[in-house]
Amino acid sequence: MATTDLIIGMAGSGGDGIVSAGEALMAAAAREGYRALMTKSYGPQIRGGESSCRIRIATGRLHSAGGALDLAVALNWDDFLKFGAELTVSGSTVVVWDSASGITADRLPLPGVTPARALAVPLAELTKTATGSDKMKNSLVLGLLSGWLGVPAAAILAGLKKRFLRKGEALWQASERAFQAGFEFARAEPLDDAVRLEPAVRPAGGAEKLLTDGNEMSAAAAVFAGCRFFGGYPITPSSEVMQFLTREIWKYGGAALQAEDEIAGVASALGASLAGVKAMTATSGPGMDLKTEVLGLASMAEVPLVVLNVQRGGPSTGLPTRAEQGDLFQACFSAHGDVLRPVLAPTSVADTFHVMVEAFNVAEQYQTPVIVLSDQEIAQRKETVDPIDTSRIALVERQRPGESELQDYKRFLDTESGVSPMSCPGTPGGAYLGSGIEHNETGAPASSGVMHTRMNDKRFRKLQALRQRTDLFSEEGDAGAPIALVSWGSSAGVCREALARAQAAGLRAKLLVPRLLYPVADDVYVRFFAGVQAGLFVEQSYQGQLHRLVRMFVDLPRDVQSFCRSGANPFRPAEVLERIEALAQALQGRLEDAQPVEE
Amino acid sequence: MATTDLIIGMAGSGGDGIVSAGEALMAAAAREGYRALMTKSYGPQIRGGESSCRIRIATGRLHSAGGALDLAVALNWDDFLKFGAELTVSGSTVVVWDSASGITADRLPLPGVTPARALAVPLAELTKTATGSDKMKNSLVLGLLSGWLGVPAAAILAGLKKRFLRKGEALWQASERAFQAGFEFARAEPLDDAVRLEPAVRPAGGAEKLLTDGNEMSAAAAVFAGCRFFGGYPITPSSEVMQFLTREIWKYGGAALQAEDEIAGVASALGASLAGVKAMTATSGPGMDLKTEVLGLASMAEVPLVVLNVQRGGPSTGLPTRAEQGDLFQACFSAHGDVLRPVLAPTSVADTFHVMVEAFNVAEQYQTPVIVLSDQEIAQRKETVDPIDTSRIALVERQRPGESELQDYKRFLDTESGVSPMSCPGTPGGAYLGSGIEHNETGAPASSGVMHTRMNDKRFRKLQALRQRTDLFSEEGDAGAPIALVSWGSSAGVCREALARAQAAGLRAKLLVPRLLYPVADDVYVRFFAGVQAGLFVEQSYQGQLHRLVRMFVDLPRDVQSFCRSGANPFRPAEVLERIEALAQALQGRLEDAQPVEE
Amino acid sequence: MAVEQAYAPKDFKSDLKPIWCPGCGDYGVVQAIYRALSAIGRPPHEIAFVSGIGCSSRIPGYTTAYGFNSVHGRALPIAQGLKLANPDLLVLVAGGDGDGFSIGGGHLPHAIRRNLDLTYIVMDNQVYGLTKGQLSPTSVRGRKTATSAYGSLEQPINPLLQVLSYGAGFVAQGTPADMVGLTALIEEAIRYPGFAFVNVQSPCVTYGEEHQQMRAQKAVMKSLASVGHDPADYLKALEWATHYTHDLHTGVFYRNPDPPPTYEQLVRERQAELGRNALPRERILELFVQRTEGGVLADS
Amino acid sequence: MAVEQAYAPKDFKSDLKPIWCPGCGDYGVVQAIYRALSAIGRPPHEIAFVSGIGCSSRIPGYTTAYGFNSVHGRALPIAQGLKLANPDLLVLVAGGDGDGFSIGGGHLPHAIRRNLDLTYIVMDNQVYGLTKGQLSPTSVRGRKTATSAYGSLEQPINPLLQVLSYGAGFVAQGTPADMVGLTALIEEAIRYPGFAFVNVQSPCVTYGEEHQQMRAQKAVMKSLASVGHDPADYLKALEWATHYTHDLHTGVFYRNPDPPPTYEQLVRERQAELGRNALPRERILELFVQRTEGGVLADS
Ligand SMILES: Cc1ncc(C[n+]2csc(CCOP(=O)(O)OP(=O)(O)O)c2C)c(N)n1
Ligand SMILES: Cc1ncc(C[n+]2csc(CCOP(=O)(O)OP(=O)(O)O)c2C)c(N)n1
Ligand code: SF4
Ligand code: SF4
Ligand SMILES: [Mg+2]
Ligand SMILES: [Mg+2]
Repeated sequence: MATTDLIIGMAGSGGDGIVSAGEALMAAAAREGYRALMTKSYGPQIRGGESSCRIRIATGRLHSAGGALDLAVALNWDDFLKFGAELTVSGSTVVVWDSASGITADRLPLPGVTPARALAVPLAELTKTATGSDKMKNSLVLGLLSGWLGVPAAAILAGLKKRFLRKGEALWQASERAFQAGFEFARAEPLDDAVRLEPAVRPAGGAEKLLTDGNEMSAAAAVFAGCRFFGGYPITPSSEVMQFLTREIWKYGGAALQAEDEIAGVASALGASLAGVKAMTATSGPGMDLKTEVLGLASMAEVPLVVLNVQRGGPSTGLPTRAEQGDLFQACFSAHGDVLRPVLAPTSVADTFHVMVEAFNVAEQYQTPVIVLSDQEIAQRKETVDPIDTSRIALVERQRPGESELQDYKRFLDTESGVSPMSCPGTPGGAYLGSGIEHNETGAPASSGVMHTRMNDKRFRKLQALRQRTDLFSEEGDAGAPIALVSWGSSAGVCREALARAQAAGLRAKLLVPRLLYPVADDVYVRFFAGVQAGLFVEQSYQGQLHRLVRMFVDLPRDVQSFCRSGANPFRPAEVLERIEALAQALQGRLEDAQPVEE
Repeated sequence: MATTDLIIGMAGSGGDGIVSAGEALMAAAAREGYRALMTKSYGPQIRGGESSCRIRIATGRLHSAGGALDLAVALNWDDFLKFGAELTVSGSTVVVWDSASGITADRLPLPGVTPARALAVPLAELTKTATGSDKMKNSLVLGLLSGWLGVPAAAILAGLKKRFLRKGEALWQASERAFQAGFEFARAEPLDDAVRLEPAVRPAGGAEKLLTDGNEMSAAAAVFAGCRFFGGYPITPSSEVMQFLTREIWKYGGAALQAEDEIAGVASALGASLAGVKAMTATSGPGMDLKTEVLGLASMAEVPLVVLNVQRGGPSTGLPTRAEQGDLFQACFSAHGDVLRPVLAPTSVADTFHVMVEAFNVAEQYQTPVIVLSDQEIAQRKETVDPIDTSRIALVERQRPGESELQDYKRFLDTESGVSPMSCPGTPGGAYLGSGIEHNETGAPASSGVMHTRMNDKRFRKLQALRQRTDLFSEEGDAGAPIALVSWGSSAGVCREALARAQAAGLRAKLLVPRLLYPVADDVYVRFFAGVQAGLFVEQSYQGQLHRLVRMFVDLPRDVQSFCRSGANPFRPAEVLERIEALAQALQGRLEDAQPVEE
Repeated sequence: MAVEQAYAPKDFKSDLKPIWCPGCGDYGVVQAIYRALSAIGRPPHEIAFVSGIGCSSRIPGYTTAYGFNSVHGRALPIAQGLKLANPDLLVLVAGGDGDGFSIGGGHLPHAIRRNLDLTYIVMDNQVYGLTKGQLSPTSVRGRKTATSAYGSLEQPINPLLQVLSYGAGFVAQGTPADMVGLTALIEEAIRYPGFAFVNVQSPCVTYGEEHQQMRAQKAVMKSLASVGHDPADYLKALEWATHYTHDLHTGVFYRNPDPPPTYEQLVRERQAELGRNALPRERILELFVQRTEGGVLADS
Repeated sequence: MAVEQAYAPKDFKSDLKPIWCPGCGDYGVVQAIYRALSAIGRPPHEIAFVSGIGCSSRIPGYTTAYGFNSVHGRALPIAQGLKLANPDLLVLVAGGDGDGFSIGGGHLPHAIRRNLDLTYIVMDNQVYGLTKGQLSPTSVRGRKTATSAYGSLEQPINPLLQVLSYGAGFVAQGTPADMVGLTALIEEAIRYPGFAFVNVQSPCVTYGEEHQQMRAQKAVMKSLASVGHDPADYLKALEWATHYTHDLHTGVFYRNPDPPPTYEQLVRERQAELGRNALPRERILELFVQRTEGGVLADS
C-alpha cells in the first residue's frame, strides 16, 4: 500500500538548483491537493555553497517537518552530510545518489545506519544523454521523484514550463527532456511502496490552497489587519517581511521605510502610530536589543505598535540562519522599569496569519506594543495553507476621544479599564503632550510616588483582561490525562504530532499550546495542570524559557519538567513521543509501588 | 534624656542654600564621630526650584533614611509640602518655620497631623538683624541646629569658614554672625530633649571616617579594583560616576571616554577589555536599554566587563531623579538568546565599595559582563563610612594563556570549569578571532546544533560556581525564626532596621540580603526558607521583581509573599515592622485555629 | 504687517509653565517659534512637534501643538514616521546639541537624504544642560565641564558643515540675541518645502561660558547677508560653514534654489500609481494562491 | 623594492577560507591589506583588526591579526576603547557601507573628531551583501533591490564629503580594480598619524549592478593625481568629494599637512602629568576622609 505521508530530503551544491527542484515539487503537490511543508538550509556562503531542502508531502494535515527521511537524494555526498541534523537517514530511508561519485551501496558514508534501500543513479550521465550537458540534473531529479512518488508529471512540468520558458524555448525543452529521462528511469527502477504517495483529493474548483512561508504570511496579515506603516532594518531571518511590504504596502495607501538602523525603524513606526496609523516593525534578536528603549517609550506613552521578532540562534550574532526559541525572556523583560508587554507566538505558517492579526488587535485595543515571536523555522518554511475565511475575523481600532471627551481632553484619563481614548494630530481639541516621562492624566510631567503608582496601576490594569483570553490557548488530547505537554512556536507542531502518535498508541496525554505567552494566564495553566501527574514544557532554548516564565506565576505540579535544548537542534516527533512513553512508564511504576505488597 | 538617633528634614527654594546647610551639618557631625546619612531632593527645575534634604544623625550604625522627621525646618511651606513623601511630619515631630510667612502654629498646612511642637522662628528677620540682609538664612539655621541638637558650633563653623573664606572675608563674617544669632536663639528657646543628640564618641587619632555617596564610592572602588578604562554617556542619576572617573582615572594610568551615546560607551569599554584592561561603564535605565546588544556580544565573546546601572524610576524616561528597584528583570533578561549574566546589588554606600570590587572580580574570573544594580537612593545619598581595610580584599585578574597554551592557542577551549585562558593583542601566538557569532574552540564561526549546545554548556557551566558563593548573602536575625524577610538594594537597610525593632519587640524573624541576585543561588534560598512559615520579599518595584525571579528557580513556601510598590515611595522601617507584626499575628491565629476545641 | 493673522503667537503657548532656568536662551527660542507659527497661520492642532530629551527638548510641551517629548536622540526618526503617516501635518522637530549631534547624530544624515518636509531646530548651547553641565559634541576643545575637569581633548563637530555635507536643502543659524532674525529664519525654514535645519545659538545661563551668553553674542554676531553671501551657492556655503566655533554668522547658509520633490510627495505618487490595481485588502492572501486549471498553471 | 621585509604578505593570511562569493571585490581588498601590512612591517600579533557585521566585516578573520568581528555598526567605538587601552597596537577597522554609514553612521563623526590613530577601511559596494541584496545608504536613487522593488526614493549619502566635514585628517578612495593604487593608499592611511579613512569601491558580484563591477570601474576610474588635485587643499577636497556617485576618483582627497596630536597622545600626556601626584590606588578612599584636627577642618 502506498503512503499518506512522505519526507524527502535533498542536498547539492549551490549551482545544482536542488532547492528550486524542491519548490517545483512542492508547488505541484500543492496544486494536486496534497498538504506539503518544506524547509531549506544553506551553508554559510552567500553564493555557491551547499544547499538542501526537506519536503514533506501528505494527504492529511501536517504539523511539523517530521523526523528521519523516507527518501534521501544526495547530488553530492559531501554536501549532503553537512546537513546532518536536518537530513537524518534511518533504517527505513531509501537513499539515492549520483553513481558518478564512484561511491557504491556498500560504502555509503553513513556511519551507523543501513538504509532500507540504497540506489546509485547515474544522474549526471542520464542528464547529459538527455540534454547534452549535466546542468539540468535537478529537472532529472524531478522526473525521478514524479515517477517514484506518483506526483503527476503534468503538474510538475507545468511549473517547469512556466519557469524555463521565460529564459528561452531551448532551456525549457532541455528541462523537459531531463525530466522525462528521470521519469522513465523511475518507472524502470521502481522503489518501495513506502515512497509512493496515495493520490490526494484534488481541491474542488473554488477552494484554492495557499502556498507561502511565515514571513510573507505575517506581512500579508499585517496588510489585512490594516497596518499602513512599516519601519525596519534588514536582518536575517526577518528581511522577507520588509521585502514583502516594500512591494505591497503602497498599494493600500501605506508606506514602508528602510530605516538607518533598528532604533530608527521602530521609532518611525512609533511616530506613524502616534499619527493614528497602525504600524509595525520586524527584526531578529540583535535588532530587538536595539529597539528596547523605544519599546519602553511605547509602553509609557501608550502607543499601539506591533513588533515581530523572527527568532534565530543567540546570543549576539549567534546562528543567524537557524531557529531557536531563545528570545522569550527578552520579549517579556528587556525594557527597564516595570513594564507589562503582551507577547504572542504563532505555531505554523497558517497560524501566523491569525496571530499577527490578533497582535494588531491587542495593540490597538490596549494601546501597547505587542511582541510576536516567530522563529526562523516557521518564518522561512513553506507550507500549504487551507483557504482562510477572512470575513469572520474582526479587526479592532483604537479608541478615539468623542466630542465630550475632547471638551477637556485628558490623554491618559484613568478609566476603569485603564484604556484612555487616544487622539491623533489633526483632531481639534485633542492636542496633548506624549512622553516617556511619568505624567499625570493630561500628560504633564509628574514625579510623585503617588502619581507613579497610579499610572503603573493603570498601565498594568488595562492588560489584565488579556489573561482571560482562553481563545489564545488551544488544548488538545485527552482532557483528563495524567500526562501533559506544553509547547509553543515551531515546537508546538512537533508536539501535536507526538501527541497524536501517543494517543494512537493508547497513551493518555494532552497538550496545551499558548499563543499568548505573556502576561502569563495563570488560570489557564492552573486549570490545565489540575490532576496532572507529570508533564513537560517542550521548547527549543537552552534554558527552557517558557517553563521558567510560567513558574514565576504558577505553582506547577512537582513532576512538570522542562524538555529543552539549544536551537539548531529541532525536535522530532519521535523523541517527544519517547519522553511521553517514559513518563507513562514512570507513572505506572509509581502506581505499582503504591500497591500494597502481599507477603 | 537626649536621643541617639535623630532625623532632620529641611526644605526651601533654590537660592536658600538649604542643601548646603545640610551638608555642612552632616560633615560636622561626621567629624565629631557621629554616623550620618543624608538624602537630597529637588524640584524638576535645573536651577531656582525647590530643594530639600533629610539628614539622619546617630551615635550608632545607620541602615536607612528612617521614617518620619524628628525635626522639620520649613524655610517656606510651599516648598516643604512639595516633598510630602520624603519629609513626613508625624505627631512626634518638632516643626520650625519662618514666622515671616505669617503662618501661625494653629494654622499649619499639615492636614491630619498635629506635630509635637510647632515653633515659628523669625528666620529672615534674625538674619537681617545679624548681617544686614536675609541672604544667610542657611547659616542662621545651622546656628539653630547647633544650639538645639548639640552638634558643636566649632565643628560647623570650621566648615563654613573653609567654604566662605574662599569667597571673601566679608561673606565669612556674615555667615558667622548669622550662625551666632541662630545659636543664641536656640539657647534662648530650647527644644525638647528628643531633638538633642547624645554626644558621639570622637574617633581616635588614626581612624578617619569617610563621607561620600554611592556614586563616588563605586567609582573609587573601580579604581581600587584596577579598572583603567571607563566609557560612558551622562545620565541621571549615574553621571557622578563618570564625573569622578574623568577627574581621577588618569592619575592611575587609565583613561575615561565620554562617548557619543551609551552604545559607544559600552562598546569602547568592551574594546578596552579586549585589549586586556579592566573596564566599566555606568548608566541608568534608558542607557541600559541601549547597551543590550553589546552586552550580548560580551557574553558571547566572553569579555570581562562591569556595567553599573544606577536605577531610577521607569519605564522609559520615567522619574529620572527618584529611586526604584525596577530594573532587575532587565538586568537578568534583556539580551536575546540564552544568556546567563551575573547581577549584583549593594545595599548601602559602604557596601557599594565591596560589591563593585566583587563585580570586577567576577567579571575577570569568569570573563563575563557583570551588572551592578545600584539605585538613586544609594547612589546619591551621603553616608558616613567606617574606614575600609583594603589590605584584606583580594583582587582577581583574568586567566591568561601560558607558554604551552599558546602553542596551539584555542581562545574558547572547552575546559572543565568552562573558563578559557584569554590572550590579549600584543601577545605572540595568542591571536584569535573574537566574535558574536557562534564559534568553535578556536573562534572560527560554527553554526551546527552540536557546537551551539556545547558552547552554551560552556558559557552556562562557568557561572554555576557563583551559585555556591554564600558569602554574597547575609542572613540576619534568628536563624530558626518562622518569619522571614528577603530584601535587596536600598530597601535592605530599611528591613534591617525593621528587623532590629521586631526583635527588640520580641518577634522571631530573620532577614536574607542577597548581593548576588542572579544567577539565583537556589540552595541559599531553600536553606533559608526551610522551616519558614511566612515571609515577605520587600522591594521597591511595582511587580516585586526579585520575588518573581526567585520563584523561577525555587519552590517557595506558600505564605511567602511580595511586599512591593512603585518607586519614589521609599519604604519606612515602621511599615515593614507592621507587616512583620501582622504576619506574627496571623501565625498565632493559625496556631490557635489548630488547637482542638473542647466541647 | 497689517494683515490680520488667524492665530496670534499666544495661541501657540500652552499652560505648562517652563521650568527652564531664569534667563535661559530657550525662552527666546520658544517665543520665536510662537511668532513664526503665527505668521505661518496653521492651527495648532495641525502641528506635531517632536523632540528628544534635554532642557531644549521640553519645548513641545510649551506649545499648544501635539507634542511628543520622546527619548534622547530619537526625535527625527519618530518625526519621519509621523510625517509619512500623515503628510498633511506641519511637523516640527527640536532638541539640543547633545540630543541631535551626539546620541541622535546617526539619524541626521538619513533624515536629510530622505528629504521629508520637516523643520529641525537645534538649541546648540555647547553643553549638556539637563544633566547638569557635561561636555557636548559642540563644546570647544579645552572646555572644562563636569566631565572634563582638565579640559576636553577633542575637537568639536561642526553641525553646519555636517548638514551641508548631508545635502540639506535649507541650512541656517540664528540666536535669541536677534529675535527678529531668529523668527524670520524659523518661518522661512518652515516654508521651505523639504528638510530645513536651523542651528540656534541658545545660551545656557547656568552651565555656559561668558562668551556664549546673549550679551557677548550681540557684540560679535554677523549676518551672512551683511557679508554678501548668496545662499544659492553651495560651495561658498561650505566655506562659510567652516567658520563655526570661530565666528557667529547668522542667516541662511544654503537654500536650494531648485528644491527637489519631498519624500512624502514621492511616496504619495507611488501610492497613487500602485494603488490603482490593488486588490481589496481581504484579498491580499490571493498572492499565495497556487491556481490549477486542468493541471496547467495559470499565468496569473 | 629590494629591501627585505620582516613579514611577507602571506604572513598576514589566516587559515580560515573566505566564504565570499567567487569574484567578490573583497578578495582584492584583503590582498591589498596583506601587502600594505607587509610594507608596514609590524608583526601580526601587534595588530588588532576590528569589524562589524557584513560580508566585508568578515575580513579580520582572514588575517593573522587579533580579529574582532563584533556586532553590526559598532566597530569604531570598540576600536577606540581598544586603542586607548593599548596605544601601542596598530589598530585597523573595516566594514561595509551599511555597517559604517547606516547603523554605525552615528559613531563616525565622533571617532573622527577624537582623532585616534586608526585606519578605517570601508568596502562600499552600495548594497547589503550579507543579508542578500537590500538598499544601502550609498545605493543610487532609483536603484531596485530586494527592499526597493520600484526603485529607491532617497538620495544616497556622500561618505567622502561626510568624513571631510567631520574633519578627518586623511581621506582617500580606492578600488580593487587598481590593486597597486589600493595597496599604496592603505599603506599611506596606516602611516598617517591620526584617523585615516579609505573608501573602497569593492564590487558585489552577486547583488551589485553591471556598472559597479571591476571591468566597468577600470574603464571610468580616474586618479586625483592625474587631475592635479593637491591633497593639502581642504576646500578643493570638498569640491572633488561632491563628485561621489557621478565619477570614480581614486587617490587621496585630503591629507592634513600638519597633523594635530592624536587623542591617545593627549591622553598619555595627561596621564603622565596627573599621575605624578597620584596616591597608590589603595588610598583612593582618602578622597572621602573628613579629617578632624582639634575640631578644625584640615585644608588638605
Ligand atoms: C538614552 C539616554 N541617555 C542619556 C540621557 C540623559 N540625558 C538627558 S538630556 C541629555 C543631554 C542634554 O543635552 P542637550 O541635548 O544638549 O540638551 P540641553 O539640555 O543642553 O538643552 C542627557 C545626556 C537620557 N535621558 N537618555
Ligand atoms: C543589529 C543588526 N542589524 C542587522 C543585522 C543584519 N545585517 C548583517 S550585515 C548587514 C548589512 C550588510 O551590508 P554592508 O554593511 O554594506 O556589508 P556588505 O555585506 O555589503 O559587505 C545587515 C543589515 C545585524 N547582524 N545586526
Ligand atoms: S541648564 Fe542651561 S539649558 Fe537648561 S534650562 Fe538652565 S540655562 Fe537653560
Ligand atoms: S554577496 Fe556581494 S559582498 Fe557578499 S560575498 Fe558575495 S559578492 Fe561579496
Ligand atoms: Mg545642549
Ligand atoms: Mg555593502
